[in-house]
Amino acid sequence: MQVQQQARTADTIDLMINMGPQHPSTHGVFRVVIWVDGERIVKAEPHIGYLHRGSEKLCEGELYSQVITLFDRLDYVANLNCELAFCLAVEKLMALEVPDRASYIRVILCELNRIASHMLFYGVYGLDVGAMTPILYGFRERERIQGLFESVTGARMMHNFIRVGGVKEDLRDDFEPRMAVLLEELKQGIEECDDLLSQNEMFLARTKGIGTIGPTEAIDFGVTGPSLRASGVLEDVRISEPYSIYERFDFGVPVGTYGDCWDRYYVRVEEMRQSLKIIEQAMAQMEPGPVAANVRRIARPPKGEVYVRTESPRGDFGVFLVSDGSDKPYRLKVRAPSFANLQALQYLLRDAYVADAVVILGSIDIILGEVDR
Amino acid sequence: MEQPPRPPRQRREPEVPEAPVALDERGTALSALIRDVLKEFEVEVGAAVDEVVVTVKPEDVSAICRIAKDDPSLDFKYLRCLSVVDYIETLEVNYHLFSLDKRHKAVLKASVPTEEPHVPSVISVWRGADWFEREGHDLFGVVFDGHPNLTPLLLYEGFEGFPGRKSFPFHEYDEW
Amino acid sequence: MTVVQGIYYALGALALFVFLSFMVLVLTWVERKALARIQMRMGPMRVGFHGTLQPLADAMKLVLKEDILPSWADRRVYWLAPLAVFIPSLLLWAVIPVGRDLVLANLELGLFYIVAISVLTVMGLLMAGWGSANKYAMLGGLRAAGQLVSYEIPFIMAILAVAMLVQSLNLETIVDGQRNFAYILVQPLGLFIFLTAGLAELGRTPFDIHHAESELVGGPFIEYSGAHWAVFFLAEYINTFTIGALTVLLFLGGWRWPAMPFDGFAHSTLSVIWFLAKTYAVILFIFWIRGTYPRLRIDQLMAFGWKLLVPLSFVNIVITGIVLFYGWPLWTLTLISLVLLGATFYAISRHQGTRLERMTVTVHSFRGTRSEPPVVQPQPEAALED
Amino acid sequence: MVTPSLVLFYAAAALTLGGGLGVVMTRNIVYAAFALLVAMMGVAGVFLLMFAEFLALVQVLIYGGAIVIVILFALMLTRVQDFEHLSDNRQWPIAAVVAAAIFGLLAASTVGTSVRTTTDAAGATVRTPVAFDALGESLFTQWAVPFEVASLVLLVALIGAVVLVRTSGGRD
Repeated sequence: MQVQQQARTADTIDLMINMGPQHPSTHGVFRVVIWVDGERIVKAEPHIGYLHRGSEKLCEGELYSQVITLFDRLDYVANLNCELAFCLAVEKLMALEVPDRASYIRVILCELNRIASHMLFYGVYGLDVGAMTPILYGFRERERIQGLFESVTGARMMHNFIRVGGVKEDLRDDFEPRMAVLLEELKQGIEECDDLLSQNEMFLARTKGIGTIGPTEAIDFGVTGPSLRASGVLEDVRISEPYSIYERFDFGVPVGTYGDCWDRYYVRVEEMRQSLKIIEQAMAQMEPGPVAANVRRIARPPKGEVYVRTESPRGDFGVFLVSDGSDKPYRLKVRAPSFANLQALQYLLRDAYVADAVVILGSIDIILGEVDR
Repeated sequence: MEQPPRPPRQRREPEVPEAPVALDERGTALSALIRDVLKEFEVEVGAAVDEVVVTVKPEDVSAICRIAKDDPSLDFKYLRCLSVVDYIETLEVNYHLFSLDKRHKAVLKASVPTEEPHVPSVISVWRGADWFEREGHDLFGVVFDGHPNLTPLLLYEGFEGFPGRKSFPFHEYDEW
Repeated sequence: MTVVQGIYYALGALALFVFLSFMVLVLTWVERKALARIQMRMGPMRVGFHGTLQPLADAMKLVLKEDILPSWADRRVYWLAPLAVFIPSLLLWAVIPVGRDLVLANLELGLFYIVAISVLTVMGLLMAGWGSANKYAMLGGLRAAGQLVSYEIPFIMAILAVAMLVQSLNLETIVDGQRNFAYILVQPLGLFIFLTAGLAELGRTPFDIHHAESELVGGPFIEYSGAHWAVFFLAEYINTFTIGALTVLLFLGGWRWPAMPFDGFAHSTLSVIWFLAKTYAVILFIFWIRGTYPRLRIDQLMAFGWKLLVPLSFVNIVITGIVLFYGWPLWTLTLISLVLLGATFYAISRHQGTRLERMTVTVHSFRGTRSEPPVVQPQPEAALED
Repeated sequence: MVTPSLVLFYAAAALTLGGGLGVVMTRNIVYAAFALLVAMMGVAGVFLLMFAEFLALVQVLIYGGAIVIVILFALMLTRVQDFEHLSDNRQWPIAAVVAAAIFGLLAASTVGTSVRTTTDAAGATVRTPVAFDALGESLFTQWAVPFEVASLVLLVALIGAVVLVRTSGGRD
């Protein structure tokens, strides 16, 4: 598929470069074949599927409670957000009332997870543009969050913590003081990270005006999440279709202007601050109580189908659940934000330089576990 | 794939309860609106839990999608999801639509026979449908007529069978 | 040339090689520790006290590692490339003094020699890029060629301006010319041009375009491993050391102390230490940049070189010439130089895409359930382009 | 008598000759460019042995830099397989005659040129190096016009190269 045929200035032969699946900047096993004329990209063709594990089909063979573990492995840097999406879908189908405390715990953990995910993006994006230090700053913050996750869920990555009807268990007693410390550290950490990279002239030169996509095209391609907001569209599932208890919080939605790489980057940085805001409010509002609804161990949702969207760090994470009334989902379709966002890559790569390819790919922040499923 | 495929799991008899339908006022208004806008097509407007379900004939999909996107009152600019569900005899193609301005949502459904699953492609309506359709073709074998590049996306080239379908054996397949 | 002379040069070359290898070992350790400080980690800690023996362990690993020859590689070119990079970097040190009379050959044409030899590095990189039969390496090699050839011009011009001040190309004479004040005080603009072009010649951040780990995965060196890669590595660090030493010699007063109570052996030893300390200070500055800055893109690099550095370097020469020709006091040159430097920074900061004002995004705040429709902002017609 | 200088001279001469032969005999254009570089380095070595340091360095600088450009163009504008089927040219005798004639001309002019030498205290002949300021001065006064003409030729070549690689349908 030709992105755009450029007017040539010299009679040359295009060089075909195979970026990936083994390439440090493809963020996983992703391959994009690019044809370059000198340093300009004439044509780009993404290839995915190297990580296709058939998760959706696997889900059809698992009990509802077992599916959660599979969802952990979709977006493996924002596991809790995936778990939440699935649990919300089942709960909606069963018309379950989730206890307040459980919802608060979910929101706190998911927002923390969002920060952790964006921190990973921040670090890796630094590497993509050639700066070495950001990744260490980013991972320091991420490490703090994961330390807290470990104490809450018992796992650093594959949490399996959010359950249908609530969460696995209540928070530990030391959660609140630890959280207070973490919040302070994160606040400072985000500022540090922001200071290190965001306003750097060379970083601006590398990302400003690169890989622009307008609002109309972005919506057309199904781009969601920070990448869509960077194009100037005020669309956040937490706002437009509030799920869980998000309507109880007061937070801002960062929106970019140009839809370029820098906007996509900075929207995420700003989102981390807003997530902290949500966490603070949630911590203040949270009250003791039960953390799980009364659900049978083997859940049997009624027959029907439901589509639930949540705002994962990468965008609109949708779960389409078809139930036949048995203890296993009849069909589960995951609408992965990275999958849709990645479609826009060809459009974004038009007329770019080879070095931009990496910057652009990094800016849409894909997770291949979710793209391929 | 030497073994014969397992007999497909029978769908449960409808003794199980149906999920309650709870359309909000936006949904109710939308279903009336859809009936009005799509009156020249043979559509059936229903509801599932909180979403408006519009069942259409497969051959109308492309035209209806075009109207759904361009009609200012419907304004479905954003194709949230395109999925295929295997109901053994039929394959159901689901289009989850959302309007960013009006904030209403609807599902478009088109059932096609499993033997000859042909649906017109909506890639000309939403460019984002591209990979979703390729995935549907990959995993379920639905042919999206008019799609310019229906090559394998998730599977490797030369893969036989449609691993998304119920008839595809679950564990008894050769590792690649 | 007599046999004695030949032996003298051979021994000198050997001593130089040992000295430079040792310096490279130290440099790698310093770099890792400095970067670790910047990045809030410890750096190597295991081998020796605070990892001081780590470079040795690394060197041993590299030598013992398997040398891989890609099956499609052009054997001869592939094996010769490391040498073609390494030999010029070593040859450069034939004329670089580390102290008074501490030099292999005190050439009258020292600076010209440096300029001429440093060009040759490009050949090695091109050979490596072409010989590896790898597209990334190829692109990296071509990038290296473009970059190094472009930045050769401001590099030479900056050197030339200093030579004009001293009226000599001899490095020792140049250091002697700075007996009262270092030339950084006379030509701050020259130092800026020299260091920037030097960084580009080295291919270090932010000009590490030909390595470009994120897109070219190491550029010309992608296929090399083991001892051959080590030779590239050695050359690269020797070059870094060279640029540091040249900066000190040309702009920072070389080994000259402001006041030195000793003479004789103590004087020379202290001078050498002083010289090395200055050199390491410059190199630490280079490492600091590496820890802070992202990489430029090839077209930005070229634009920066040709549109800014080359004209600036010519201007630098012209103003130096005018001041010298009319016999104005040197502080006028300092003044003009500083004004130009300020103007340069101002120009850079005004450049679209690198404007110094704080960039940000709009944050729309909401409370409670929202019902307002989202705002689809019109996209500005002129997206930022440079 | 075999002196180190003589050994070095033979080495440099061998490099020059070998490189030159390599340029004309290899089928691979990239090899040819590399061989050219080797030949140029050999010439620089010969200059160095004749105490013409400036000339030697100029040789390295100009040709070292220039050859890089040559290789760049060779790599960018041609494909290696273009030259695989190139056969030996049937006009090689004429080429040989022309080459021999040029060689004769050069040799005659070299032999006919007197080298300024002086005798040191021990009575051995010593070549006096040319003073660089004198060199520079004569380059920019007496030989200014040829100097500028040479640079003009290079400029024309540069523009010609740019024109050559542009297709007629190119933009701007």
